Amino acid sequence: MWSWLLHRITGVILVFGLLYHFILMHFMGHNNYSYEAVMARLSDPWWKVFNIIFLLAAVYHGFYGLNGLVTEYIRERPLRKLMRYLIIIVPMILVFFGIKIVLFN
Amino acid sequence: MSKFYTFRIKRYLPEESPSSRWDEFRIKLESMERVLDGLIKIKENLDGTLTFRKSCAHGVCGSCAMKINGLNRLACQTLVKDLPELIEIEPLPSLPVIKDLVVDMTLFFEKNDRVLPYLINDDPPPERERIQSQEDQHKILESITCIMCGSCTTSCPVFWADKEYLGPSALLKAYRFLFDTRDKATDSRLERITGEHGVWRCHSIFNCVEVCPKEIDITKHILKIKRLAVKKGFKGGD
Amino acid sequence: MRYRWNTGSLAWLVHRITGVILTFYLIAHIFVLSHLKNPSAYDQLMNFMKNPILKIGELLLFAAVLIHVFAGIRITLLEAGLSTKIQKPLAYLGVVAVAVIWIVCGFFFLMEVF
Amino acid sequence: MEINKHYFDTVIIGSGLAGCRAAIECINTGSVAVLSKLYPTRSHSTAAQGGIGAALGNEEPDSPEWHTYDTVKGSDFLGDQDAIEIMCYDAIPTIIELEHMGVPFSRTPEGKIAQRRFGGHTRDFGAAPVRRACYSADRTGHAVLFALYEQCQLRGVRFFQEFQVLDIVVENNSVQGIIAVNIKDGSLHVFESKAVIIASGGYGKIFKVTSNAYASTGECLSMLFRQGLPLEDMEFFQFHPTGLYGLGILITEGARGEGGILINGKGERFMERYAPTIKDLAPRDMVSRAILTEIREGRGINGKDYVYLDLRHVDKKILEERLPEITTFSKIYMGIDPSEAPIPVVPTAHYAMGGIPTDIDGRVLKDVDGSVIYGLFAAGECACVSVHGANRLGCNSLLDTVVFGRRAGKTATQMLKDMQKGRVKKDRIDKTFEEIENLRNAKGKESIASIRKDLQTTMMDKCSVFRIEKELKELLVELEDLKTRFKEISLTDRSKTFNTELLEAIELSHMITLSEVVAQSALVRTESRGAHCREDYPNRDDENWLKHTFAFKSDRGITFKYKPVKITRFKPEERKY
Repeated sequence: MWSWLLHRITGVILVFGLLYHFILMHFMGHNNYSYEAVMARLSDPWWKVFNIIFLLAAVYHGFYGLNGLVTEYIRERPLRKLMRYLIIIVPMILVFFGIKIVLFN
Repeated sequence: MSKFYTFRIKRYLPEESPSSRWDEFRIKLESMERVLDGLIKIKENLDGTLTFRKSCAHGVCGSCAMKINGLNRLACQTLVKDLPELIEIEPLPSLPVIKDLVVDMTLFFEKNDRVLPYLINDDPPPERERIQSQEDQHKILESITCIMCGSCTTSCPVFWADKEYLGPSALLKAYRFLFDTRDKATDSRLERITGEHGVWRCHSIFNCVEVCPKEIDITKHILKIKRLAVKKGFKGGD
Repeated sequence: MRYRWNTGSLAWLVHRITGVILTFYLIAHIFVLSHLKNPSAYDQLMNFMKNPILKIGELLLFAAVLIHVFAGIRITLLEAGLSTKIQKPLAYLGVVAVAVIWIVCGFFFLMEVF
Repeated sequence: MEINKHYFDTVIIGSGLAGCRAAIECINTGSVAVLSKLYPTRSHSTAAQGGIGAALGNEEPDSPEWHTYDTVKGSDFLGDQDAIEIMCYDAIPTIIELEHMGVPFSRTPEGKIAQRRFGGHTRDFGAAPVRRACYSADRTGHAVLFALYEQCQLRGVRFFQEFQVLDIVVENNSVQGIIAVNIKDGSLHVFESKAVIIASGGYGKIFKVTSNAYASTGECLSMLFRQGLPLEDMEFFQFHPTGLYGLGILITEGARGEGGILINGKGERFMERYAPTIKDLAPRDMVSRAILTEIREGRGINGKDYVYLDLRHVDKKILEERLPEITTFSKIYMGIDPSEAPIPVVPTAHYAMGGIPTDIDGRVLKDVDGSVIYGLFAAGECACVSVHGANRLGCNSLLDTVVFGRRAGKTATQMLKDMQKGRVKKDRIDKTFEEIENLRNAKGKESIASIRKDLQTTMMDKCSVFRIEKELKELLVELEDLKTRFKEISLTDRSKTFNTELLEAIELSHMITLSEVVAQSALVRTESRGAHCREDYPNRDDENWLKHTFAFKSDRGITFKYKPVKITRFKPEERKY
């Protein structure tokens, strides 16, 4: 139940996160997504927090969805098992890289 | 007023051929006659080997569910006047076909058995009936009209792909007891239906609602189960 | 005959498909960003992204996001207890919202390029 | 030929209310198998709409004594009063028990089981209508059947669904078991057992216009009859007054219980003339006759062969809440919204009062002297206890099934330890196998459909509500002809897998036998009583006919014996409402 509920919660977070992300990165003109602008924003710790939550929510939401597809569509047991591993490992790698950029760039 | 209709029927006669074929029959029917009447006329006059289930013929037993013009319906409750001249009939999707329009419902009923489909209350029964307010009885009123025809579960795209999914019918049955004030097995029942292939696999697709011959809003009931599980802080699988 | 589509099943299908697309995009997105080590590489990418064809691609991606978001809002509202009687109007409303937002935003979006 | 053998302590034929209720009783002491030719929840009990009678007194004062009186009077004094008394007093604990098992009854504002008016149910021995029918909207049978089936599942009853019974083996005065075919693959199965409970339901399909399901063909009755066992009171077949015109689909008496009235072509509420006290809520036999009399005398709607059931004045909320099913039926099948237009109705063949004679504990009788077949039981519509006599009251059919299903089950369990395991002999199996193979390969020139159609039409024309000697005699000649034609049938489906054509052939052969019994019984009873209305003998004749008919098969066709009616409290009187 919790994983399902979290999927919904992350969904709601993403709606707001994406709104912000899109406004900032696509509609506010070039100055907003130049390297310098991005870096400047990232130096603010609140931005780091926002980005990390956004990242985690996106990754969780996406991979929970994929997990559902595996549950529903993949019948062959070995393949299913492999996919299950991938669904745990790939997001972990993504989160690792993601956090690395946010924190250390 | 009578009119000619063409029944295009998907046939499968395992003792004749391992593959299925399409047969066409042209018959005259009154406008108020049902698809079931058409099938019976074909069996009586044109092809005695045509096989389908039937019993009550007025939509209460659930025997004659089949796919008619791309939708699961009861043949006894579908009037030909509401259909085009070409009526295409197939067995219920996604269940093994035994013969012609007869499918093997074993899997469907097994799902039902998994949700503890009976009232459980081990308290010593009172001398008279258990009291239940009209309001509480109304909570299950819609769910008890289910006739288990199988239209809903076999219309569900999730069930088509995932045969382990409980499906709308079994979940509706679970609802019928979860929300019956006389039942005491809420937790064990929730445990049965919140597994990986349980209630969370419902994606509110509403195919089941579209086809239910008893017009039960099945999705509404499943959503209520989800909210109940959340309210109970239920820790079952996902 | 194919099983007949209806509002709910179509909404579910596009929700699914866009979801898968977005998840794979997310993987690519994070992967690419994480390999930008210096400002010049970043700016190079940004300039590359100004290519009109890629801009249109981005616009399509934006459409996928909008579709997924509104389909998700519909499902979440229903799950939160909104009457299932309005599931169809909700879906139509979602279609309208997606279309309006996409066209309006797409206009601003393309202004940047041309 | 491969034979699958099974052993169960008790084998129950039929998974309707009576079968499931009996199974719940029997599972406590031994293994139970329930055979059904449909999936269990498809049994025709599910179509019962209006209610189940019990003098709970939840809505207004009531007593089982009044219930007994009403039932006796409803039966036109042919019901056995000891059995009726048991049923009406047992009704209360039985309904309470059903409620505890989970039946979702409709409720009163205080949360008790709701009750409504029904035909023939009165207070103070006929003074005025009383609310006695416990109901679950207009899906009472469905609600009760599901609850009982669910309890069977909980208790571990084995169901053999889509098994058609071919023979009930009675030898040496005791039951040995049954032979059945698995419809799915055509394989033969032999069930040996200590006890067999027949709960196979009615046989309304012998009539053209009926509320009964396609599956209600009554083959089990005929199987016993062909072995020389009697069938009781077969001339009494109830026609429900309100079947949808042209289709026979049932419109519950509850519709009139909630205030619906019948009107004729002149717009008159004609039941006022036939039953001044309780009007539209008179027993079914009287209402059916009244409707047909109106039609015969040219007062049908526009002179045609139907009348109207008018629900327009009934509160829309009541229609929605208590009669949703019949509202839907009218809309789907007639295109009529009952709150805006009256429903065209006509009597429809509904319920067999007669059947396999049993004692009050469900044991099957082999003769009028009360001797029984060891280990063989019957309950429900297929049985004749007799609590319904010449005419059943509404709401008493569901009650009959659960009360006597339970009693039959109880008696069976009590007797289990003294009973021997049955043995079905090989030659009997061979004979059954041969019969079914012959049918499957039948290459005559007659089609099943045409024989069945002729049978149903002629039964409807000559043996339904009104009967007369001349027509009954003609009918018997026609039945002889149909029997000859049946020997010449041809099947097109020769497969073993789900051969419904073969099943229909088996059913048809039994339907012809039953029709013969019904027609003969109707011919010999030269009086009018309850549902049996002889135009040439319009009066009830207690002097000669206050007795049950037992029909036996003999070399000379059908012979009759008679059994006196048990009269305990209520002496026969003129039946007026």
